[in-house]
Amino acid sequence: MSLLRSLALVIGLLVVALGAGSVPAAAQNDTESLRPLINALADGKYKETEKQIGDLAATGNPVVAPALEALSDGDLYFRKSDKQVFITSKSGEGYALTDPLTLESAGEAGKREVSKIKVNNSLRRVIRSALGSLTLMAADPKVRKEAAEAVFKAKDPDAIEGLDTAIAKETNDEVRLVMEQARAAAVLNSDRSDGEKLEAVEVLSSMGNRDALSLLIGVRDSSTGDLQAAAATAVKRIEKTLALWDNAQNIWYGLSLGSVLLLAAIGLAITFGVMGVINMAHGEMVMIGAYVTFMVQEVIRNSAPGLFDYSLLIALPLAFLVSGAIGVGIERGIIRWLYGRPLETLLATWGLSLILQQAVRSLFGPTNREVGNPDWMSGAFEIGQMTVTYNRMWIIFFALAVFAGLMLVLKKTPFGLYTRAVTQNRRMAASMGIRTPWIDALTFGLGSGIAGIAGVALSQIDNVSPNLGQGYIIDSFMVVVFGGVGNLWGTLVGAMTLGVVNKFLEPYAGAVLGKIFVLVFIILFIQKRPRGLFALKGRAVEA
Amino acid sequence: MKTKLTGLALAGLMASNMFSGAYAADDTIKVGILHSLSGTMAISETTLKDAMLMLIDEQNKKGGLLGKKLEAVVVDPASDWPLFAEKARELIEVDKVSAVFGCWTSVSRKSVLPVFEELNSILFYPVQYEGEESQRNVFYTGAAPNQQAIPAVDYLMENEGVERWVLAGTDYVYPRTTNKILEAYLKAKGVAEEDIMINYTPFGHSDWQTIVSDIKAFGSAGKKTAVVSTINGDANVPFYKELGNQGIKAEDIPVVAFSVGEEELAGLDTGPLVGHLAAWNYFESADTDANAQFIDTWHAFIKDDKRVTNDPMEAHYIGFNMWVKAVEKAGTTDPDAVIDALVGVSVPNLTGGYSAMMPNHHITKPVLIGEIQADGQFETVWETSGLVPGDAWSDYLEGSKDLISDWRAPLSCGNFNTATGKCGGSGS
Amino acid sequence: MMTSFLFRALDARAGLFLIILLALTVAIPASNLLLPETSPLHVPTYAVTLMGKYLTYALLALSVDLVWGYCGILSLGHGAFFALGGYAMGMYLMRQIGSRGVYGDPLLPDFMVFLNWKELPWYWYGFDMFPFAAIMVLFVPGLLAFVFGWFAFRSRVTGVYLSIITQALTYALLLAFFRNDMGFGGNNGLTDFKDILGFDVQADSTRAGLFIASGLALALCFLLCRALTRSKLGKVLVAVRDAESRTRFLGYRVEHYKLFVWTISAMMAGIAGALYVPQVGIINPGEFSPANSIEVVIWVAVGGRGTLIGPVIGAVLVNFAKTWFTAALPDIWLFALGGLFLGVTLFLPKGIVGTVSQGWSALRQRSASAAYEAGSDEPPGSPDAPADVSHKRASSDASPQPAE
Amino acid sequence: MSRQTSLLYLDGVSVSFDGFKALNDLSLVIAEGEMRAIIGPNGAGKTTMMDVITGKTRPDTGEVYFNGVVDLTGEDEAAIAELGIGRKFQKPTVFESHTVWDNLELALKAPRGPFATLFHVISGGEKKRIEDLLELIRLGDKRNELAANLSHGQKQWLEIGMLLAQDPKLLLVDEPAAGMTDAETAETAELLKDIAQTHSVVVVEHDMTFVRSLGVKVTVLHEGSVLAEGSLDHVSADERVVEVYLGR
Repeated sequence: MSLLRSLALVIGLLVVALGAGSVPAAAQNDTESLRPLINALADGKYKETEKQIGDLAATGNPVVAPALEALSDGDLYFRKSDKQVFITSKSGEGYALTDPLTLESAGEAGKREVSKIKVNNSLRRVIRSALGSLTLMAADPKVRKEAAEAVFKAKDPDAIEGLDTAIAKETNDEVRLVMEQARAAAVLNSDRSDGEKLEAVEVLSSMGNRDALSLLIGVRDSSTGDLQAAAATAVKRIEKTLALWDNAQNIWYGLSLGSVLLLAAIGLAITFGVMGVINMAHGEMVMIGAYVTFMVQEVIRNSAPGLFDYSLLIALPLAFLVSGAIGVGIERGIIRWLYGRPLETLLATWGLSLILQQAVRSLFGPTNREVGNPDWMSGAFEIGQMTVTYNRMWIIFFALAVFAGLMLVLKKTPFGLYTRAVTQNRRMAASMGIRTPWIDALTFGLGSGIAGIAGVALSQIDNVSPNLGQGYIIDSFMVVVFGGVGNLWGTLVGAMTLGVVNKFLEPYAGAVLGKIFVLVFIILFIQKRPRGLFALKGRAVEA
Repeated sequence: MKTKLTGLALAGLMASNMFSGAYAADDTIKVGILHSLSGTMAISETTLKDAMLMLIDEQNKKGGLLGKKLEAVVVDPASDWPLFAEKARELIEVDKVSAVFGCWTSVSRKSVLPVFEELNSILFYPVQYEGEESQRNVFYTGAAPNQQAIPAVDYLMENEGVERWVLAGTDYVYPRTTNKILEAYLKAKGVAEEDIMINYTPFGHSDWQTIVSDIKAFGSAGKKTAVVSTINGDANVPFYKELGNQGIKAEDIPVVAFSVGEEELAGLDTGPLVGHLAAWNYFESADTDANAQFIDTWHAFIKDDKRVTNDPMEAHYIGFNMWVKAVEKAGTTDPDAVIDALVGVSVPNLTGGYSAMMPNHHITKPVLIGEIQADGQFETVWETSGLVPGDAWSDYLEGSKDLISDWRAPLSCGNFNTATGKCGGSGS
Repeated sequence: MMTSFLFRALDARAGLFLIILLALTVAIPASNLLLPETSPLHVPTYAVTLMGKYLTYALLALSVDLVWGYCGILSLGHGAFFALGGYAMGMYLMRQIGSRGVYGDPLLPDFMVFLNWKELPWYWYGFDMFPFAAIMVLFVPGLLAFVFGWFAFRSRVTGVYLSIITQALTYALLLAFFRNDMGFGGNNGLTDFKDILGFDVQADSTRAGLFIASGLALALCFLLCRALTRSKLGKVLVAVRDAESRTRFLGYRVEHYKLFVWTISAMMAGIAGALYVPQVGIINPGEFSPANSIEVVIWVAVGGRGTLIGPVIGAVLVNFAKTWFTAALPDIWLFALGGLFLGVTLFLPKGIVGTVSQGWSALRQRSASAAYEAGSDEPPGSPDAPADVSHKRASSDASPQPAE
Repeated sequence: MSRQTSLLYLDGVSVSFDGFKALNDLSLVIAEGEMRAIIGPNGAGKTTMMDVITGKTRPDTGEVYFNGVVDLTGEDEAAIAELGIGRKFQKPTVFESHTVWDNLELALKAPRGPFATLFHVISGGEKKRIEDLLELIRLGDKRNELAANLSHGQKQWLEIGMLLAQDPKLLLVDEPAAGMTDAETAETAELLKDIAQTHSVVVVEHDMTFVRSLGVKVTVLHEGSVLAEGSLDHVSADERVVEVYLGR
């Protein structure tokens, strides 16, 4: 990702350079005059590096931007022999060198010939603000916006003039707004007049997010008179809106937690809810799904890195098939001997879950396996003052899609019809020519397969380790039972209810107590409705 | 009746098993390895078992110890704390091991403590812990709070100008104590009560949305904010994933962790986490010959070039070498002799210096602060100029500020009260 | 009345079991204390403690079997009562440490000192007295079971719903006891005990004493369960297990019966926990973990549900296997244990004792019917001395599984 | 007949499950010592009516009184059984893992509390009573058999025996002849008539021959309410009854 961004930046800069290239010779000279400044980076500790970055930024020449970007990413090295600084990228055993100013290739170097120029957080911060001021005039509005955001965070009074120029030239409204906000932040941090600061407070007040709040609180606590009053009013206003948004955020978090619970529980709603098998190995089916995702990504990483963004889509059917096949195997090998003895399925599947955990541990090792997030599962976007992370959002959609798909299969396909027939009246179904053993095996396979695809989704937010399944099994049973055994809608509503309740309790009670309260709530709720949320009524209950 | 027969057969089987250990060969020196290979802690502890096997293997290649081969006895306490005590007893009483290397969680150590005391054996404990303990039979090769937490906070204060602190941890004794110490320390440094937020989560917590957004909110009060994380192993991956996704950058709100090492990062895409920090006494990236050799040996032993090394492995490396040296010095594996011989032993560590065993059974270590890199390694950005001796009793806790520990004669006391001049805590 | 109640409990089979149990209870500590270590019959202290632990597990399994095997209440949360009993004992042992803790505080346990607690929380009062702690061992699990059961059985929560809320109960307690703010030592729990009733917990003689206490407790509770299950109350329980609503229509208040046996069972589990703690030397919230409770159910199933000897044998066998496997096959022992569970389920559906006694009575029936045909025998058993319930259950293939 | 003088009094009872009206404004009165047969097609509400009387199902509306004064809608199954209403189920439900003897002993009228049963020792009188019942239901030689091993008809009889052991004032008997041979059916009818000498009985039955052999007043249920009442001949002549039974 950062590679992509730096590439965009480089292209943007090249465009700037070309656009400004009316006097190429002079530019060339300018560029070369920067070289000593850049090579100076090879020497010195963090404190000195910080100064050197300041010097580079002070030139105001965008040509130094790629070098700074590389420094921030840890790609800037110097050659030990002559202390020349290069942008590097891995190439075989050594590094490919790029000239930091001309961006032309400068040959290769072995691992031991070059040395990295170290950076730490505070340096990265300095670089970010330096880059911000340097790229305010870039051609790509995206780069300009990012630059303005960086300047906003830096709150550097020296950037005000640059911002003024940039704002005057800016054609894109969105970018200009960000620039104005950045200017306001810088003004508040400067020793400009209170009048100007009051305007700045106004700008930030309408910005209305946490960043603005953070700045305004600073102003409120350090100023006097009108300015303080204005800041205080703005702070109050923002806090009020944020409090409202907090509720929306809690609901969102609750739905997100609920969707995770739903994914974890929905396979169990079939194997346990519909078939009555107390399936303690359910969690392991989820775990196997996650490991399938790991395997798929491993293959992709080694042989087709370009497909990485599609890895989850490839993993989904595979996880379904692998977990489903294992499920069918379990049903044929073990469960089918135990129908009519539901409690013994508990014993057998518990044994099975131990075996599966150990098998995965022996095969893949006990440590966490890395399952990466594709680009579209990473990061977040904002709705108003609410942060929505992509992975959570996709998981909510995915959980609902799985639920809908499953409903469709059970209600609209012959297989679903047979399944319902068999679970309701096995003998009758058999006498009508339905091959009940196959339906049993396939239903169990379906439940396990769905657990497998849940594993694909959970691999995106949790550890992929042999313990993955154990973390979800109890919650899954709670959800199915709370919703009402045998009712898929109950599972959906149950999962979402528990998720939202949990997330509303958490800010007040803390994560631990919140969870305890949810459990107590389940216990009490079952007293009120001994057969769950969506209980079957009437004579059917006795059947 | 059959039941009777079953019962008798069972008893017989049991007895035969119990005794079998006693007849084992006597021409080896046995070393017990007490790390969970299954259950929740297997994820961290299995690596240490392998590291120990490697160290023992290497020592045997060098000709063993006192002319005998070393023999590893591996048991699986299965992340079940009472089972740790049972297995420790089995190792010492049945297998007659000379020393035990093991435990990870505080509770497992607490569980085996009385056993080691009763049967007078030796335990090497390789993990950073909360301190407040010094036992004659235990040697603490991991970091005490003053070797990890306090330097990390100092670093953040001085180099990053942090003024507002989130102390986030898993709700158990190590984070609780560490945070207590840090809270006292921060207040002593003039940090106001409202600038400290303390948050605890259950083990294996996986839904971090609320807490991360709380941290974000806490961080928007106009002061530079940092998170000090004592979140336990397993919960870290989802925590960091959430941090990355919610866009908390190290440049804005750095997170410094005490339980996140190379092993934990191996399960993560560290791209979005670059710049977050960890405080340890060893990083795999340490640029020394001893470390390069250690890593090569490890890769050869485990037959996987991608496996990382981490701080507790180094602690076992140091502890094992100390034990070897002490046994050679004492000329016997007799626990009393070895315990006495251990104090003062100094062996090279992997970061280019020497670590020595202190009279309080803690060791001297350098403290390193590292930043997470995109390749899953840490880059040392700061380190103590010298070695820091482990302090068993924190100076920042009321109950323990007067206590010291010195197991040398004549004091020979783990909780000597300097105020009252008596051994046995602060009360009597 | 009481004597006849207890007398009823004894028949040849139960008597034999008790004799073996009591013999072991005496012989093992005696061999440990009296025989020299070189003697081939010497039982090492390690083994005494280990077997003492098995006995407490057996008692816990017995308590689960009483509600599950005889009343059809599948508890997936009995570990909670066990742990509560254990905590009550642990609190007593903590208070006994007195000023011998590392901080030497005469009143506060170490973990409170180091978390800067200033005074003892009110619920720790009284635990310095053994009789009080002993009462609490029964009272706390009993009260929790009573309250929980009173609500659950009155609301007619049955089957998996009940099982899952028992699991929720123990899970909630697990989380609660994890919290350091609760004042029970958080995840570390209570440990580093010094002495019990004035005896050093690490002394061989104390360990032998605890072993004997565990054996006696198991024997007594076995007798009690035996008496309960063979009384008319026991018949009502089995009736409830097999056809709950039919029992109601006969006029029995099923919820009272369930509550009664549930509370007794919880108290037995509490005793088991109290005896367990001084022998293993630690009690911590891990004991509340739902997985532990599920394991107890598995011990019962392996041994034979609905028989009283079964759970004892199951608990000892499975835990022995665990001890053995974790040392002999540390890397793959879960395969062995998981395989054992699978094997028992598939091939010994009635558990070990159930299968054995089924085979036994089939054999006896064959010889009995041969004798009957010869016209020399009356049908076995008579109404005055009804044969063992479990025995009969096991002897019939058609015996229905209780509705879950 | 007024509520006060009746043994069982149902007035305006309605029950619905998820919109389906199982009972619809049902009214029924049974007098002390009366034997009543209730017939009706499947789904007429016979079993639901039994459920309402025995406390298993709470009516949505309506009154149910026993002995003229006791409001049954406020009581649970156990209390109602203790009041003296015994019920035999459609599908014979006996305690299969108990012996015939134990089944009867459990049903025998005696204190029902847990502590009473815990210390209960069977008395001579109780033994005699059980012996008598065994005689009556002709299972004397099966006393030590497990109930699970009985034939279907024997289970029906055992359940009737258990009903009698309870010594209730009112017996609710749901399809006692189901699954019996003709001879068994006739014997069952005789048995019920014997019982009716000393108890009030409500019999629900499909088998018209059986109902005829009882020779008692008949109530016809249809769609949850009473369609007709009177002697069997009387109701058989009712056009609506004929239509309900045959008209579909």
